[in-house]
Amino acid sequence: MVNVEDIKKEAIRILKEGKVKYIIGYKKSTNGSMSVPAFIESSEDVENLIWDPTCVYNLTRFLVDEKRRKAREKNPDERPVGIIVKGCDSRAIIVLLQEKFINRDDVYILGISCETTGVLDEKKLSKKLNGKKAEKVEYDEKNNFAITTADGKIKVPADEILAERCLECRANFPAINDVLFGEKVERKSDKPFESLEKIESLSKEKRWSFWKEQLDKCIRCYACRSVCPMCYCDECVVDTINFAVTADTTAEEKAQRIKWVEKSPATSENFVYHLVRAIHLAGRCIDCGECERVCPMDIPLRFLNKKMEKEAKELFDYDAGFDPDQPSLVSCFKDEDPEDFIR
Amino acid sequence: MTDEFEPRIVAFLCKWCSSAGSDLAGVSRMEYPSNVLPITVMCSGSVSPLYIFSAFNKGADGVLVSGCHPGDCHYLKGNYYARRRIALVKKLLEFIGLESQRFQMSWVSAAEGKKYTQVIKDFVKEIKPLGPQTKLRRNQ
Amino acid sequence: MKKRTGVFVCHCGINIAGTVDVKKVTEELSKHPGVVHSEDYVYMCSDPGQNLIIDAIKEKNLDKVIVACCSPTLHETTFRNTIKSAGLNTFQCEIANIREQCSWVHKDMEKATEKAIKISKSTVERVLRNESLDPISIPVTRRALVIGGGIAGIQSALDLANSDFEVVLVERSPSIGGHMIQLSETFPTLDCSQCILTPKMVEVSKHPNIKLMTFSEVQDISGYIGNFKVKILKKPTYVDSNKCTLCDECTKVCPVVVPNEFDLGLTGRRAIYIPFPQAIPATYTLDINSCPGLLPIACGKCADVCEPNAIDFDMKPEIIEEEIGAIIVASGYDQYDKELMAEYGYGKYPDVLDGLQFERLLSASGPTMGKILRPSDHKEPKEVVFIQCVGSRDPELHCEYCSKICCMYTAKHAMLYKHHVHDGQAYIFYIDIRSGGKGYEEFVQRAVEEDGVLYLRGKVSKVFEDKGKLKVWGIDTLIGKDIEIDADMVVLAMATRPSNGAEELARKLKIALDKDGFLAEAHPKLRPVESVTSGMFLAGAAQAPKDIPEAVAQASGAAAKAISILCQERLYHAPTVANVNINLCTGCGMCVDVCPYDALSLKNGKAEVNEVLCEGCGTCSATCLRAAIQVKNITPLQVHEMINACLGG
Amino acid sequence: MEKILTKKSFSKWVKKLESYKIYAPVKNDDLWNYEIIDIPESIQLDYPNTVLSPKTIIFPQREIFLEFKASNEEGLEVKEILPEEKPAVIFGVRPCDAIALTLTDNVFKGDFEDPYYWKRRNQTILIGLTCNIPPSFDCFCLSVDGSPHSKDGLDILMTDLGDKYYIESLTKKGNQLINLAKDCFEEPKVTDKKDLEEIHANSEKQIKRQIKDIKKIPKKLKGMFDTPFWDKESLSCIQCGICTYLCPTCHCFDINDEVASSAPLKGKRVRTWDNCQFPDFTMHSSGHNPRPDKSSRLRQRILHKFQYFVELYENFQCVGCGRCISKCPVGIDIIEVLDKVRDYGS
Repeated sequence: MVNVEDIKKEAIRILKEGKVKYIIGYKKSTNGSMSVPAFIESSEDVENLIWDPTCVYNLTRFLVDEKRRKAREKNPDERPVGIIVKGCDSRAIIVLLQEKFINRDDVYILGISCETTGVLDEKKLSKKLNGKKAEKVEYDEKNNFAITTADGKIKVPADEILAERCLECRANFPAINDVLFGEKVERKSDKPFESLEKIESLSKEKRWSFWKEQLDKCIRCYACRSVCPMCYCDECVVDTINFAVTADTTAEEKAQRIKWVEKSPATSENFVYHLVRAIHLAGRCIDCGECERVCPMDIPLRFLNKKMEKEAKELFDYDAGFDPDQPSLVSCFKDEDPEDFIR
Repeated sequence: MTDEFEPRIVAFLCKWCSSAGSDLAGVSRMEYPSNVLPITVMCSGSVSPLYIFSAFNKGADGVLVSGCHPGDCHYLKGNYYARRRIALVKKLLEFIGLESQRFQMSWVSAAEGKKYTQVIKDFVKEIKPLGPQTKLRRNQ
Repeated sequence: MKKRTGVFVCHCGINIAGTVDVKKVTEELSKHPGVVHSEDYVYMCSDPGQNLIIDAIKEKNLDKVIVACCSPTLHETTFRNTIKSAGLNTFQCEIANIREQCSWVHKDMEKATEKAIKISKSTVERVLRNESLDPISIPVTRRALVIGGGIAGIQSALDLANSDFEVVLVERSPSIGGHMIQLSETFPTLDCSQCILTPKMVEVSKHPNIKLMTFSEVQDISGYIGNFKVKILKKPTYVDSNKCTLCDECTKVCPVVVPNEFDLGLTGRRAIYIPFPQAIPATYTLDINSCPGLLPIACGKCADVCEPNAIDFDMKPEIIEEEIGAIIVASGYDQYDKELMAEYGYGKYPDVLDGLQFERLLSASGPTMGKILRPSDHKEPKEVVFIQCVGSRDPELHCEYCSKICCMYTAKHAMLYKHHVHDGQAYIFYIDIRSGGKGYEEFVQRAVEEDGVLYLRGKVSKVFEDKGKLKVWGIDTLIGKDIEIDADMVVLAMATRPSNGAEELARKLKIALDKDGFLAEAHPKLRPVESVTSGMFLAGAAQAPKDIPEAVAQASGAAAKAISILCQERLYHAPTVANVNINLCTGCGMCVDVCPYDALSLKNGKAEVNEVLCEGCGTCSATCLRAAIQVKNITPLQVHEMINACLGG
Repeated sequence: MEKILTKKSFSKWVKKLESYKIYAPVKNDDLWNYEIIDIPESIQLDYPNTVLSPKTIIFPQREIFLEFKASNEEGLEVKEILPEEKPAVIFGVRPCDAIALTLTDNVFKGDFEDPYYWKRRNQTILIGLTCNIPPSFDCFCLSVDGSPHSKDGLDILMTDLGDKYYIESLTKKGNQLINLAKDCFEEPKVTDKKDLEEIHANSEKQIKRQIKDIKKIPKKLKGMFDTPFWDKESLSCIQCGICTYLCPTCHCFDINDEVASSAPLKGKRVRTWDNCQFPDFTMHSSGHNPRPDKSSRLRQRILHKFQYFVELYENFQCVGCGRCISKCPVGIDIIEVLDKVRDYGS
């Protein structure tokens, strides 16, 4: 079990030594048990750092902000950013490296091994407590979570409230790190795509009505896109206007903006948006589950990406986020790639 | 016009093989249904998933991507990348419940006018019973 | 600025007008936004037709044109030149293919017309967004590279050299001459192969414009048409050809004997050897693979006896870089692997030979000095069975294609056999006899009538040894009877296949192979000597099985094609190439990975296009997640609008 | 008018309202949202807060303004599309969401009256439900001039007394609804009245979260436009649209022409919600963006709600429903932000 004090010690060290400009980690939220992202700039603030089952966020998303900020600055601080990552999050860093979006020395990675457990699913938690508010959630021995509510402390087997992705985890410790907390223990997940089956097993029409019902809920708040570390394009297919405009962009060029998707939250438009997102994340999504977690309408977006992850694995034996030097899924091929679907 | 449903199929044909193949079908006066609207692109490898989604979104009842046989690509390997990309798109569309017959890929060489004709005939035959594609179609 | 597009619809006589209501198309298109002029004419490609276009451009000052007619592969150039003569940029003309892809394949007038309208509209949508572009101009290095020193390569090299262009001729074996130099006599005229080839070989070696590099291989090629950079690996022969006097003392002392490639193993040679007496260059080569060893020198006898000290054990491989404008690939053929032909006992029984071995037996310079003797016991074979299509025309087990030359050389073999062994009998098992070609059919008839060669239509199922004879089991499908022949010798017309290493070579050159592994031509009919990569041409059996006259003809054709490049000051490259929006590019490098031509690279974090290398395939644009790279004049926007138009949007 | 409605007779009452479109909170999976109700019995009023407020009914995310198509004669044929003529009743409106609508009214009236908004607004009757217990941990209505039993903007306020509802009709519209089914209602007894007051008083005590001295905030904000405060506060913001799309008072919109076909020209002009947290919200076609980064966008959200709006309409543009807090993907807590604002520099 990882002890947060060890993390704090290292945090203080690298801040004191000026190894990093700041550290992205987790702190307690002001409205309940869940953690929130913390940006620790001085060794004094380190005390706020926490590590518990509520540290669900994939903080690598903030490396995208950091890069943009740096780009705007006249003479930026070139020191790396310290960042706390779980196994899944580390795969995101690997993809960002693979896509040369960041350099290895832009980040100082404080890796945390989830060992045999993981982080919780907020919705499962509140179900478990039927409406009661958790004040604190802690790791407990034997893969239990210790939950403190107004009326005392209870122990819950982790598996009952673990996030889906943790139950299907394929990277329980950071494949890449500068310092590792916790053990590199095996975490067997023989069925990494089990949750998909309940949709795949449906008939074609059932699948359609499932997705229609789900995606009709979409209010296009783009939280799924905004929270995704891989959605770092300057212009997204759903954006109606050019962002990459400079002084010398002609009106002609601006007129070239293609309206692939209408702003209206209609079935067809929502589908195109989410299909494009899924296909753009194929071979890049590392299943941090953030898109699904943040969706205010509870759309099970993870399935779309999970499906692509599964196909990449089964059709092309491709795993995202384990090797920064491999080419991207769609920028390589094998002669023996399946083509039974081709006439 | 007959009242029978006439599907609208957008076919992305690579310039060097499939488009040439369809030309050959023409030269050989092989008849096939007029439901296919050909868009000639340089290479099947240049067909972005966006084109496919967009075609369905704009009301296509079927979409065909056709390129050179493996090894025959005028650009050496464009069709291999296409094969991978299209496989993923196909799986995704099937996953969300679109009829798999509505999106197909074929290898048609410059010499295969007959095959092109057959591909189109089969395609039309297979999607007629499905009726119009409304799932991804923008309702205007 | 408002776009002014002109639409010109061609009747093509009744080819289009027969099934497409041309008037309706014209009228519908006239309503399309951006279209200010729309008319039809019976033959747009005719002079009056083209004049209509020119006049309309002038009167209505059109800035864009579409012609709805036949396939762009036919008249795109015509009409682009038409509008050019009217002062427009050639890229402001697009072709709507309403013949091959519409009128010729549909019967229902109404539907065909509807489709023609949509095709034309989508073409308008495309041309509306076409950029005016000028061809990219590139300089030309006026030197050629010929790969392969067989008859095809030799012919190409001589044609080029005699047209006063420098040629680098690369041959991987120690001497040029290829397979032709191994042949005895050539059909249908039966003139001696060596007698007609060696003069050419000598001419090559003496030609001031030809830089001959034998025992060398192309290692790497970069660059593009007119400007290739070629790395050639010159393997060490350990013999200084300038010093060597061909005294042949070295071979006498060499302790090693290995099978002689030139005689296909019918004889042996030493580790230091000259492939054949008339070899060009005339020098010896030390075969390092069979030599006892140089590091440390294990034997060194050859050096000891070499008067002129021509032998240099310290010779090292060299990499020689050449700048080249055009490349001719004449990498030739090899015979089908005998291992794959076990049923005929080839490789098992010494008296089962392949075609080339038999050529050597027939050859005056061959192992038997032109006498037909069995390798096993040097007796004269009285019954010889020739089997055609060994490995050819056998899609199930072997090669699907016809090796083309076997019918003729087998007839020749049988005939020449009879000329040597008058009391002998030659049988030929065949499937069909393909004797198309000048004087070929007569030649075959001669074999049958004058030399009594026995043609048996059918396949041989098995050849096996039985009481010192080679039993040949076959079937004559004409009389439908099983046939059994006790033969003294069996000659297999092995299938012709691409030469070893052709595939690797093709990879280095970035040219395509066809399904059988032969080098693929750019167009089966109209561009038979061009490869798919501009600036590279094909000659000889590397492209498909060929006999000598065909190989020579293609070689000269390839040379002419190469000359058409080399004779120019500058070349022009299609400007419809990829184009990067650096504002959107995040430098992920996926486009670089997929580019088949290495035309893309990352320059300080952004993708950069080498416009000369780019062929405009657009794979990069489909791969790019940021829509940061697109091919000029077939941009995503254009496709988007075309889709719209096609779907009545 | 004040009445008592037993829970048994509730659905009887609703049945009487068949001439109206009936909306009520409906649960899908674990998500509550307002939907059109066909079976009166299916209405449940014991629900936590809905994800989206009734704003979505009065001010839908997508509204077709007009249809246009090229006509035979030169020019365009334009057809205005107004919301359908059909009175509606929304049950179970949270008092805060009702207040939100009164705030939004300010925006859509004035020099220009938005016909689409008002058509719906005027034909919709709002029946509120007292929050006996707060529907969310993050409720703070008391801090922003609201209350769990506020009557502002409602036509009827219902309060759950256990086996019956206490009905307070506040407008003519409200009375009409009750008169449609007089026999369903009883006169309240004195005890009922007492229970009501108790529950109302108690409901206020249940509200745990609050912003102290909120009155100081507008003035304070005036001086904070150009401070680094916003950079720090927005560090974790991911610039999604949740806070604003879910906010019952946010009302920004965009107007687009959705072209179905360019030849012949045909399409619709539609209004959709827009969102000040999106980068393209303030993007100029010149490429200049006056709010270039997330800190300026977070600042805009806070300033608009707690300074500009106050200056214009003497009200906070916030009703304390707590949606933006509960649903923020990164736990940005507007209460915490405002606390910091209040204490900034002191």
